[in-house]
Amino acid sequence: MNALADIAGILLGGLAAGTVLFVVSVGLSVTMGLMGFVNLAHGAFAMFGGYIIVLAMNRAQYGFPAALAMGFFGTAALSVVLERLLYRRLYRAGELDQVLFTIGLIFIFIATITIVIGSETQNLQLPPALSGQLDLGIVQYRTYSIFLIVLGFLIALGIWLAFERTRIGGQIRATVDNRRMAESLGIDVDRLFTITFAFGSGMAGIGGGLGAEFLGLDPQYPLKYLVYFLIVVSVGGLGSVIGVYYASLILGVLDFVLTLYLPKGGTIFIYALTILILLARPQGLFGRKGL
Amino acid sequence: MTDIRLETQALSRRFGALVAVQGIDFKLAAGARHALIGPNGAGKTTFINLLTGVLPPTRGRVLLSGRDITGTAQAERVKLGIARTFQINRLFRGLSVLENVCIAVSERTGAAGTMFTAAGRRTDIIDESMQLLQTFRLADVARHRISELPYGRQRLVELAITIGLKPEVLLLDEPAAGVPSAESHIILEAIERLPEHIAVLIIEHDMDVVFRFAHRVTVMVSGALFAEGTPREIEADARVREVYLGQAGHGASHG
Amino acid sequence: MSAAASPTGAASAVSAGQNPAARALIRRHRLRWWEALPWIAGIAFYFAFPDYLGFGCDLLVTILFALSLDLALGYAGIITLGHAAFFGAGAYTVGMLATYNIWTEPISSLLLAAVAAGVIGLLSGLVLLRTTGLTLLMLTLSTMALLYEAANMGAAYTGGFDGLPSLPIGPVFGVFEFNPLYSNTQYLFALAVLFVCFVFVRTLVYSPFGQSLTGIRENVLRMHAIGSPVRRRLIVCYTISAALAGVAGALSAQTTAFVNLAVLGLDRSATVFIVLILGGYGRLYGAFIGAVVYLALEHFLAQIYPAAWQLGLGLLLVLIALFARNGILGLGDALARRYRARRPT
Amino acid sequence: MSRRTIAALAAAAAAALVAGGATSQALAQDVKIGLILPYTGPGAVLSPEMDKAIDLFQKLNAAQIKPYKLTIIKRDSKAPNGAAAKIDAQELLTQEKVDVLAGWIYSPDAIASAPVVTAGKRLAVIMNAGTSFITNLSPYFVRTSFTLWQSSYVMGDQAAKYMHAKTAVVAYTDYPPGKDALAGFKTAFEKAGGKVIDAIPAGGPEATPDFTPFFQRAKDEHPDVLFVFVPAGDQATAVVKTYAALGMKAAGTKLIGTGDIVPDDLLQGMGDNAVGLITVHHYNADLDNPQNKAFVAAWKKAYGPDSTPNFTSVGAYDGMAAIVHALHATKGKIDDGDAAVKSLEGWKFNSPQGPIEIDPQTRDIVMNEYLDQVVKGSDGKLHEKVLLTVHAVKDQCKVLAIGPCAPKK
Repeated sequence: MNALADIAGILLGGLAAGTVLFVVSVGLSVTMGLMGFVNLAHGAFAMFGGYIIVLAMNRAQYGFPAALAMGFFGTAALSVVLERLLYRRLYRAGELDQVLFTIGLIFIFIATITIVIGSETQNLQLPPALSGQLDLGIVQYRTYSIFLIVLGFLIALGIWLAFERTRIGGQIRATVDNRRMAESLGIDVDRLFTITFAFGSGMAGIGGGLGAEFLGLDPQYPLKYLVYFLIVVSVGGLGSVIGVYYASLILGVLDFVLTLYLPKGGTIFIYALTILILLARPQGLFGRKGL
Repeated sequence: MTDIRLETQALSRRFGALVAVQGIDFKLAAGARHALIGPNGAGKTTFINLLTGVLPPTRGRVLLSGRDITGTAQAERVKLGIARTFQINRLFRGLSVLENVCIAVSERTGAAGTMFTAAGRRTDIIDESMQLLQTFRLADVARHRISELPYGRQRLVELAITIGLKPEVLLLDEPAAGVPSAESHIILEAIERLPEHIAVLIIEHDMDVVFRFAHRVTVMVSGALFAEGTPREIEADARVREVYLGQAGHGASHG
Repeated sequence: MSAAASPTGAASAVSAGQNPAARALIRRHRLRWWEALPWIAGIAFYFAFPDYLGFGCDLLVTILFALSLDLALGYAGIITLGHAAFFGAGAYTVGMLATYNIWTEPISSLLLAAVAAGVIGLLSGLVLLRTTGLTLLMLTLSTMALLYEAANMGAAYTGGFDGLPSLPIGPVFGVFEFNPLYSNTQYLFALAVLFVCFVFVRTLVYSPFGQSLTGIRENVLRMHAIGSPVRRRLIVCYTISAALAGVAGALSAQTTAFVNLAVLGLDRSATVFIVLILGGYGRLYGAFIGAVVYLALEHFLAQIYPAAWQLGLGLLLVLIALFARNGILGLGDALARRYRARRPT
Repeated sequence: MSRRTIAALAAAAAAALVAGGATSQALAQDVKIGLILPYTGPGAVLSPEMDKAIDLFQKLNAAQIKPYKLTIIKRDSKAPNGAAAKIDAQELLTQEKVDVLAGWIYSPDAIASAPVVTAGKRLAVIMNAGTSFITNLSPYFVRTSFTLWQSSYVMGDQAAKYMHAKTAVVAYTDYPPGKDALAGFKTAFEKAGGKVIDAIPAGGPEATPDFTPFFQRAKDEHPDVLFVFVPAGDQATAVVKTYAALGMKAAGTKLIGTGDIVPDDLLQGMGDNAVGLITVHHYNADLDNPQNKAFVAAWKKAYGPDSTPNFTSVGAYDGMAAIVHALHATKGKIDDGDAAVKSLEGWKFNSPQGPIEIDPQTRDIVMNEYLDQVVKGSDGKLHEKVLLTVHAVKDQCKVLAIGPCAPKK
């Protein structure tokens, strides 16, 4: 019974952590898959959304759901502006210029947040309903983690359905598979990208807010967790929602188990595993095409 | 003279369920001028990729002058004398025309491995490259970047590079593709001026080119050999007309 | 045989010599007058700013590190965010040898560091260089992270985050001591090392080997099609680049008499990456320009207002990426080309 | 005649002017203090706190500082890789010709600067960096901040004696301060008859990990206390959150730690989760002594009612006090490093954190450690209640001469 509870605890903890990774990274995966655009600044959008959400709750006393919505739309709006004004110019540019550009964006975000809001960390004050413990029969576990897992599953399911069922989803899949073909079929790839970019950034924004409970939220955020986002995306496979979902959950649980049973240098295994997976499948676990 | 340069035996390649190339037995004699025609998706380019070692075959063998090279890597085959051009230009767009050829020549001569003498000191390589450019009438643009050339002349550079490798067997994948007809004659002349001893296999849609250039024609349909013969025979072949020339109507009208 | 004419001695030599393209190619590796400027500046700095030599050492180390990256990233097009792995390997080689009083002679230590870093470069290159693009980026990144974690686990030997204090570095040629307060010796030593490494790299990139690296960057498929052993070339290049990065790391350990985990950090990889692309990659002097501009900006903006530094840098990077493809030198080329275009009219 | 008198007058006037100039010079001798702090990078959060404290000290003690005039020259030590801090030290000494060095938030920066400090022969006051053996690296280092050995050792001792804990699990950030905290706690706790059943390295200093798995592991081991060290900052907040969220209190495991897990400036943000936590530290903003009352009051007046000084501020405040003492003791000849250091050996001072002293042997601070409990005050705000005070605590790492802490021969 106790063993069962342990396993349950591990799974719940890991899945919760993984879910945060997923919500933040899913947009990155799709946009990268679509345009092959190396957007290292994705974490900056997550941070931006996170700040909207946390500040909306702490300073303007909005409710959690309302704040999440604001985080999503606020970030999406910002991303559309940046996409139209700046990103667009670099679609045909080399990876290096894209990397340079997005690193530059990160710095701008960090500096702006530091100047406007300050370098101190922001705390997410959870609504009472979500704080504390929840009894699942076999195990008592923190309510918020369970909430995250469920929410993450619903989001994944929703995006997946949108991908498989809707016309836009179909177009996205087609474009990820073969951009030139898609364009010759008359798919407006640029418009498609703007939409997915906005949506993905919005998702990242929500992720930033949801994750603040675990990861904290301060101006250094986009750099702190960049590597994790990239690992998830590359291991999951570009443009594959399912891939990112599984990759995130696997990474979450694995990280959890390792830190639990061999806290010393557990992270080494994470990196080693990433290397092995990418060597075995350069296109990622669920990637349809090379990166 | 039946001195066979390149030969394939039951050469096959499948991609999952799709069979791209199926049991092809094919011979290319020294000095041959051989055209490979067939409708789109007949597997012509895949066939070339199997010959050059870009793809490994799922079945069958490739022989170069009687020697089995089925397992030999692409780079090795080039050293053994198989060179190709691509359907779409694959050039060093950022570099000058001369450099494009120089890089190829210094690979052939093995100079490309040397680290501590400046490329500029290898005047032998530069001279040879210039010679090539002159024979392809590219000397005047030698200094231009590829990206500054019209497509037709880029195709010429593509050819010059492959010739720079001094191949025994030359595989031309639609050399005139995408070249405005005004310029295409430059390409054809260049092809006609190729050294006789080289065995040339050319994939081509344009029947003018085929009839003007080829001594033998092989027709490939849905991955398999369909017919082979002289241009006249092929043109006369009713079945071929039906599956192929029928589609490329104007070619027939020329005959 | 008509077309594939082999070189026919004098006649063709003349014909080639006459052609401007050939002449350009023949002369490209020759020294130009302005190539002396960096070194004149380097020596002038020594006399002009005797109180800034510590900063000067930092600058020289950064240039060397960026130069090593330029070889891999700029010439061979190997996109890596993990180059600090080799910088750190070199730094720790010197650091550990010195701390445990095994070996403190600076020049031979540099060579040992180069070997150590080179070996790591070779081994990782053998495995990683089968991939490209984001996969390669992630693999290099993870390799570096792996080393970082390892160094942290072995904190008992590496000193971990606190580092290895007060490294005893032997005098250069057994004569010139490193004075902790005045970095004169360190600076001249670093300048000399940079010069040697630069000459090496310069020779390399103008050699046929370097030419073929450029070919690989420009079009891998074509290189395969002309029978180039692409992978072997990349591995060789990556190993050399790693060794040079190792020297840079070793040099930083010697000039600061200190090593800690930061030498293996993403921070350092990202910085050198920025420095190089800022200056312009694949053109030798990008490393110099980039390092000078970056460090100068950092120095002055950070003094005005800390956050201003990041903001300014960010804006600069974005502008460079948007309007000056291939860095500051790229911008220079573009302007030059425009000027040439105008001239005839 | 007249011309001569004029000349004489002029000469006299000139002389008077010169003399006047000279005397006024003597009245306000300019003393340059080189301050090395990270204004960019991860440490950027902490530096403003120290700057505030330094400014505040000068406001509050203008009288004591006279006749000297303090000029503070700030340099950014950037990311904690040592290099930048070392260059700062060099340039401050060689360009700015400063009389005193001070600052250092991160230990690696202080460690890297050590050779420069030694060669520069100037007093160098460490205002934060906490790795024990730093003061052994240069005879000119004097520390007014703390070492992790001081708070964690006392915590280990009191966990057994005051809280009667038998078993403990330690979770620490995997970098030197964390390792010191672990060593200090373990040594004292086990000496006092307790048993540390597990020590969990919980991620690095730069990124906040998800503490759930670490605490899950601790929870499953059912210790009496969970001793945690993390860098004071967002990690602290996350620790308190996770402890509450996992319901460990109910499971009978008390969360304890050094004061770093309940820094004064973050305390209010932690909410009720923090209530009841027991920690040991050398400072909290609620300390009841006249110096602290004045200090906190002045602080709130200067920087707003919601802002609070914390232990980093006090480290800087005491550092300034030390410099001013040395200044007077050396009659302004503070640029004579040896004399300056000598004047501080055994120096006593009534700091906001209570009485402190500089240990003449180690040049390290000797201070009180307070066993605090977080309580909710009548004002609805959270406060630290001192349960007991341990007086004149030395850096135990040096007392026990462990590893590099053993004084160099």
